[in-house]
Amino acid sequence: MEINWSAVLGIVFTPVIAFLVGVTYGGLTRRITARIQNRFGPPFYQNILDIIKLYSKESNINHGVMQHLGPVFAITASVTTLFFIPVIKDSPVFTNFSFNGDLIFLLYIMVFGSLGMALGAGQTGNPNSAIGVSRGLSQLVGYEVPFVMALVAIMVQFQTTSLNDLLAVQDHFTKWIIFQSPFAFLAAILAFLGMMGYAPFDVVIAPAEIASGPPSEFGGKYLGLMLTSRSIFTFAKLVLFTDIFLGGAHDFITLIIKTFILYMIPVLTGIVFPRFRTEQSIRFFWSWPLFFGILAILVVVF
Amino acid sequence: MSPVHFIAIPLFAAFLIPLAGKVSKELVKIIPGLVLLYLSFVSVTLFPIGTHHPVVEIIAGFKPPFGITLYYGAIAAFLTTLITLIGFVIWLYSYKFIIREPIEKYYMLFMMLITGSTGIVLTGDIFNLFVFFEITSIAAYSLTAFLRDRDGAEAAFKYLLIGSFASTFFLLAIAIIYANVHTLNLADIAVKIQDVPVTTRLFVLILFLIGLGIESEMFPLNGWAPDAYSQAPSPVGAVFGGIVVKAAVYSLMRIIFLMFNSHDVLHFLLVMGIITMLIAEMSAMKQQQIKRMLAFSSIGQMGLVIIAFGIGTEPSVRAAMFQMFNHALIKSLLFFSAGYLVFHSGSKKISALDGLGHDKPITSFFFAFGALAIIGLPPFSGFWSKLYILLSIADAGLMVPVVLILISSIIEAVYYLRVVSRLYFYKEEATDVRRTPVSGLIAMGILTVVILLVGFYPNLILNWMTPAAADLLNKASYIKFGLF
Amino acid sequence: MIYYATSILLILIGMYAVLVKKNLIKIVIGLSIVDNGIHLLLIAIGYVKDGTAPIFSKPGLQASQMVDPVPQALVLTAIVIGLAVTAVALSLIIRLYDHHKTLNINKIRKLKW
Amino acid sequence: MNSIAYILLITFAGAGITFIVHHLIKPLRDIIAITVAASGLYFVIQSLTEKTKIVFGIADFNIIWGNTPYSNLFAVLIAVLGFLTILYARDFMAEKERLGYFYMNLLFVIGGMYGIVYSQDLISLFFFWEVMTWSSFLLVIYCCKEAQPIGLKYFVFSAIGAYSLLIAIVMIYAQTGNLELSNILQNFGNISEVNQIVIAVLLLTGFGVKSAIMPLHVWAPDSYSISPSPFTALFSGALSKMGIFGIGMVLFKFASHSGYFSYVKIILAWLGGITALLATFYAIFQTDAKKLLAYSSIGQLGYIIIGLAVGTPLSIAAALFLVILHGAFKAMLFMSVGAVYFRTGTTDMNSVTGLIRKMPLSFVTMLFGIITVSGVPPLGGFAAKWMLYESLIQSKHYFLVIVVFAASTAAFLYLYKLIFSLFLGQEEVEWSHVKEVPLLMLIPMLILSAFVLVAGIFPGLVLDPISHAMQYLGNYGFKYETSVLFNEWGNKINMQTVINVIGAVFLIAGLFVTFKGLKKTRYVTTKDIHTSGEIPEENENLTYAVDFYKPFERAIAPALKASIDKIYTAIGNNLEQAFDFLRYVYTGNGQTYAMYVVLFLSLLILFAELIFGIKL
Amino acid sequence: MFNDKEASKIVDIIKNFARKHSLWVVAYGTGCGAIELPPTMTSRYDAERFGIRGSATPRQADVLLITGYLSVKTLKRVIRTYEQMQEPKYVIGFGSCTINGGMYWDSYNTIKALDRYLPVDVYINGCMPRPEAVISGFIKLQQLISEGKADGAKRYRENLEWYRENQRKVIKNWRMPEYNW
Repeated sequence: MEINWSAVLGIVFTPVIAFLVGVTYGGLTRRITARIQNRFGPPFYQNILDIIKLYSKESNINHGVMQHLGPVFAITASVTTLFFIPVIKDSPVFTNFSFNGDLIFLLYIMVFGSLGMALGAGQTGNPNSAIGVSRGLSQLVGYEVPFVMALVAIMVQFQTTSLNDLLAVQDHFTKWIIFQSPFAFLAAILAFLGMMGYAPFDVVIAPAEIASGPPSEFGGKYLGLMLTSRSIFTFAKLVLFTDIFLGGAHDFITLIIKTFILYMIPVLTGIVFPRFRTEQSIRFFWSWPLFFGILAILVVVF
Repeated sequence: MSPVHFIAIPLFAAFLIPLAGKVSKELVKIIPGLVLLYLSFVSVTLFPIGTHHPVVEIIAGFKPPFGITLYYGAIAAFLTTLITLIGFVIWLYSYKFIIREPIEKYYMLFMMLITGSTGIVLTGDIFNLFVFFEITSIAAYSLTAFLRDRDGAEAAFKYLLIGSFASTFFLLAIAIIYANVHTLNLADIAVKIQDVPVTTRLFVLILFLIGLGIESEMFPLNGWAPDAYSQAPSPVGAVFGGIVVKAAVYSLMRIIFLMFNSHDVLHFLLVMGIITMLIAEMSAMKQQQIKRMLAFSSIGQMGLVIIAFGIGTEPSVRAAMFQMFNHALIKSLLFFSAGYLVFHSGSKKISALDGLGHDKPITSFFFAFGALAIIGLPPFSGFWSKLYILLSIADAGLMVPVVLILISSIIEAVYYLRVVSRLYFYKEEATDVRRTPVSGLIAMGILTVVILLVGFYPNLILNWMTPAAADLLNKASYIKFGLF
Repeated sequence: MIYYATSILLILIGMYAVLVKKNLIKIVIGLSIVDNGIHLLLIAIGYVKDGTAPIFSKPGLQASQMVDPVPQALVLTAIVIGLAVTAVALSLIIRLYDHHKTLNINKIRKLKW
Repeated sequence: MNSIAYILLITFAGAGITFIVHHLIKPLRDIIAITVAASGLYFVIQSLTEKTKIVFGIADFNIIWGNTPYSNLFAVLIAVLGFLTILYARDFMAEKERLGYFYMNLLFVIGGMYGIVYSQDLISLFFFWEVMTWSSFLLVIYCCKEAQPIGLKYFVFSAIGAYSLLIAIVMIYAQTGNLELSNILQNFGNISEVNQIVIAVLLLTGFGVKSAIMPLHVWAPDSYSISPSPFTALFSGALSKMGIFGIGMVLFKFASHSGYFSYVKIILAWLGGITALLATFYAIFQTDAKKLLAYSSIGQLGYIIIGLAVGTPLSIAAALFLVILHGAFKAMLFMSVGAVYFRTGTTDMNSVTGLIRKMPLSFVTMLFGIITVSGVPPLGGFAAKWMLYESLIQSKHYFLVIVVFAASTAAFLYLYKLIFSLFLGQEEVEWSHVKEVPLLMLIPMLILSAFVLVAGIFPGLVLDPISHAMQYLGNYGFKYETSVLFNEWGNKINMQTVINVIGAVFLIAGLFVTFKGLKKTRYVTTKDIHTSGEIPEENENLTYAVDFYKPFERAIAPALKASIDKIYTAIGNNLEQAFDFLRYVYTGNGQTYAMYVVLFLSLLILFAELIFGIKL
Repeated sequence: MFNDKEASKIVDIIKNFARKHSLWVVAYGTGCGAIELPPTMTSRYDAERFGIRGSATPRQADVLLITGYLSVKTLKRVIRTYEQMQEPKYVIGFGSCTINGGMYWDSYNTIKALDRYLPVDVYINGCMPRPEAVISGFIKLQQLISEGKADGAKRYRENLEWYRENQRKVIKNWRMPEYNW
């Protein structure tokens, strides 16, 4: 059997790179937050240290097999999502499996992890976890709707559901979908705020309120795996948005720049906003983002 | 063997019974059974003959149109068979059910009812029809009051009051007809009435509609029916529903098809049938007493039959006959089982039936079975007749009656199933150990088997229904055979 | 003609009694009157002015001169039936009076609705 | 004799025999019931290769039974679910009363469903439809006093449905003079267009009741939740599909001639969408597990109806795929909830909690079930959802797809609540006695779980018979491979790759997390949680289950206020009042009755011209 | 190439480095000392630059910060919180009260020496200690960690009976759940 080494390379390295980039972004977020709050802030590699520390915890507890598998579900979802997104445009190494799936698949695999985590959190028996899950799922219903509207608008406009086809369409920066379909972008980016879980939509983990919500019984290697997964997932989502709206990237530098700019939107929003209650955030997602979504579809249809 | 047996033998038995009563009570009970068994035998033997070719029996030697004739055609064959068979089953049921004295009077009146009903079906003479009507009616009044209680007498009096009206109008109609055509033979009248002035004919028609409409429970002439059904002993309720009303409807339709066969009349019947059915079903919905509920249901079913007759096409008439057959069977089954349920629960109220399904599994089963059958669910026989009625109505191009019939079916389902629910699911423990007598169970069992059999193999009955319907609709052949 | 008029009048009087009078006995009487009215009507139908009995009692008698015998036969039967009905009715009234201690038809309505 | 005759004969005769045997030799009863169901399954499989037709006359009609690829699809569903249900019922019902009644009606239901799918004429279709209806009604009211009004509601709605079917049948008969399916299909175009639409709408209403489309769904939640669990599995899994069966026939075999029909289809699709969305919302706020699943069923049937109504090859494939799949996963879920009920005696989600370690296999079944329902890869639900979305987008139902997507996202909420409340969460002392259910109950659940897994990886295996069925329905040209699905724009998804990637990553991560510090990883009870240092009492209730989705409820509160159920109840009550009023016509006064007679006489005489057309 | 011993040494160094710079604190605000934490964490002193951050639950935490005196009642909670933490875990006694009872030295229901009940790694003295002192305490802990001397958890496990005995002495209604150590 002939082995496609460049593909193997991609499979091995994509998650690693995604992890590193994601975790660095996480560190930078903390630092930027600190600077805005007139603090010095931790070093940018602080999150890597945190994760290493969590993995190096000597004792771990779980409340049963679902809690044990919860973070595994999460990281499976993140890595699978990543594998089905073309990270670098036209690169034989970083295309991975992106020709075997499409946007609908990505939509679903993205919630796979949250559901797995929710199951794990459920088994801990901690009421805070359950409250967190309840809030998270409610909010999910909120932001998925405008997000899907945006995607539907795009899919209809370009008559494809494949991410690679969308990338092929945006061969010049004037043809980026952000310009071709601005309303879809608006709807999607507002949904993206919810998806990232930063303030004002951080009611799920709400540390001072429900003791960090779903992960409140997770510690040690479980928490480590969760944070790893979160880093990868953040990067995967950023790449997805870049691919859809910003025309993807031919090389790493562009990718980093584009993703970083995208990433700053929720981060900077998060720093200056207080927290929405669950129903407020659902209502928010069903007001302006929904409006933009409908507008996007109407623009496409007529 | 001749059709005269159908009238003569029960009449003879009716007078024999009081005498037999002097000898032995058992004899009183057995004689009607033997008579009905014999009549059933006769009807089954005569059935193919009558269906094939009408038998016209001349009484007392006078030739028609002067003498009284008996016309034993396909439909008469069918109805006599139905009456005798149902009568036999009712006797079987009564055998242990009627334990109150005076038993001989009960059986005497019962025999009179059979006489009257078969007479109505068989006779070819309009005044003779009136006489048989009166025989039936008087027997029915008396049977209604048979239990000698307060309500029975009341019901019987109302029945009598309205029934007298019916006979009055009927007699008036006969008088007017006779004044105009000077004949009493139905076939002869059918020929000659064409020459009578339209206004007179119409007046006669209205009088017939009222007179016979009362007996066939047409709204708003059916005020007597719920009371009489519910206060008479249960087998008598079955007799009313299964025999008397059928005979009345038959005579109404015979007269209308013979003398007044016009679309307007049929449409009027159609509308009246619908009104009757709807009002009866709606009234049944909230009844407190089970037998009263059955009475209203009976009226509703007769409404359905009248609707089908009102369409007036051959398929619809056939469907109406089929429905009459099924209704006779199923309603008898329901009255039988309800009779024992009421007897066991000690109250006529539906609410007293809670949990009887556990005490009296078989009787309750028969009731549930009958309930499912009368709603018209397959695989019971009621399904086919309802289906045929609907198909024939639609064939005539009408859709509104179809919808209304189905709505009333839903209402019917609601009130029947409520009772069934109560029987089985409202109370869990068994309390009573009294048994339903075997003869009653056999009677119900026979009906059940026939209902199922017809349900699975409707051709059994349907094949005989086609000539019957043709017979009823074919005026020419009636005249031809009735007058030689 | 007078027979017809009288018979119809009788029927109407009887109807009135049945529909308006509250006493059960009176109602039954009303029914009887209606019956009699109809009987009279039937006889009137068969009546031939100056007719004879429908028997060929003397030679040369034409059938058209006889009264019609059929209505008479009918009336006989009807009278018998009417009698029977009246008898049943009266016996029922006795029973009703035993139970209700009244003959007012408005008060005898335990069975309703 | 051929297989179809055997199937119907054995099932119906078996029902009667089971009932009789119950009263004679109790232990034989279960064996006979299982044998009957198994032989039904055997003959259904036999019949797959045959193409047979039985014709015989009943009454004036030709009764025709035969199998088509379309009916085969449903027959297999019925046979498998019927068999598994009876297998499951063996232990579940062991302690119950009136088992003869139960098994007889269960087999009647199964037989009725066989009859429906094998009927090639409308008379036997209606015949079996009614048989199925009343036998299922008898099963709904089986349990207790509380079930009676619910059963009545079920029956009334079923009757409305059945009778609108009947009206349609009667109309067809009046128009074409024939009730054989093949004949009708040929002559249907000759009927006037208005009548075509009316007939189609009536048929859709009739079938729609069983498949619980929105304004006709109100019977479903209560009936599903009150009926005994083994039957509920069949009820939701197979019986509701009979409506779908009929809707498919109507949409593609009957009324494809008329131009107006596209409007009916659009309305139907939107009704399906609204059904899906609202049923999902209602499901979220249920506290009874079976009721939740009942609403979930309604929602899922909404998807199927959308798929059928949209009518592109891919959407029909999605709908039929969902039919099979919904049969499997809803049966799994009901069986799993039934297992909980079997051991705890309640399905109240507020009181049962933390059963995962006591009933692990039931938990796995439910986990597979909810993953399938939610449509998350890699199980079968995803393939169905994928096809549905793609087809909706490509057939330009943009807003419908949003509604559907919102519904299926909201479905996560109730699915999570279901599994969380019953199996996850605090392990309360109250349920410490609970054990796993007996083997005979587990087998059906595990078989179905295996099936949804296979259907997820190799959807092509299920799509093979579906494509045959679709050819029968007159739809060609939809492309698939064993594990690759294509949409109409040529995009594809390779389920094999998906499962490989997910499996590999899951395995690596799982192994890592398991073997990393294996010795120092320990299990602690669910009482040992972070409670700010407080020490919970042994019987202290730490479960968060009541008002689980209060925030969400607050967010969508306005949408929940209107309840169709209440409207129906009001209509029903008012009608009953009106009926009650009518019976006051019967005053009880004999004189009044006499007055009626005379008045009626006068009226007839007065209006003789109006009535009889002749002036008096 | 490295041999096993050297490899594990390097791994240890990395581990300790990470542990040292990532101290997640569960602060048990038992006494007045809790008021000193907000300034420590926020922009004036900004403890986060040393990798110190608050954690919501003991499951995620590394450091148990006992800010002030402990009454018998709170001791029970503190013990439970401590035992729910994952190893390696550290305890910082904050203020004089944790050392010797401080101003509550003669109170009947206050724990005098925390070290008898939980293995304290670092004491920060003062009443109250300023944020500077707190940070210096943390830095001391970091030093101990990098030297591998912060082995409070190990001590606790090894001398569990002794600690339990002491704990039971003051906690009269001992209804603690048994942990499967």
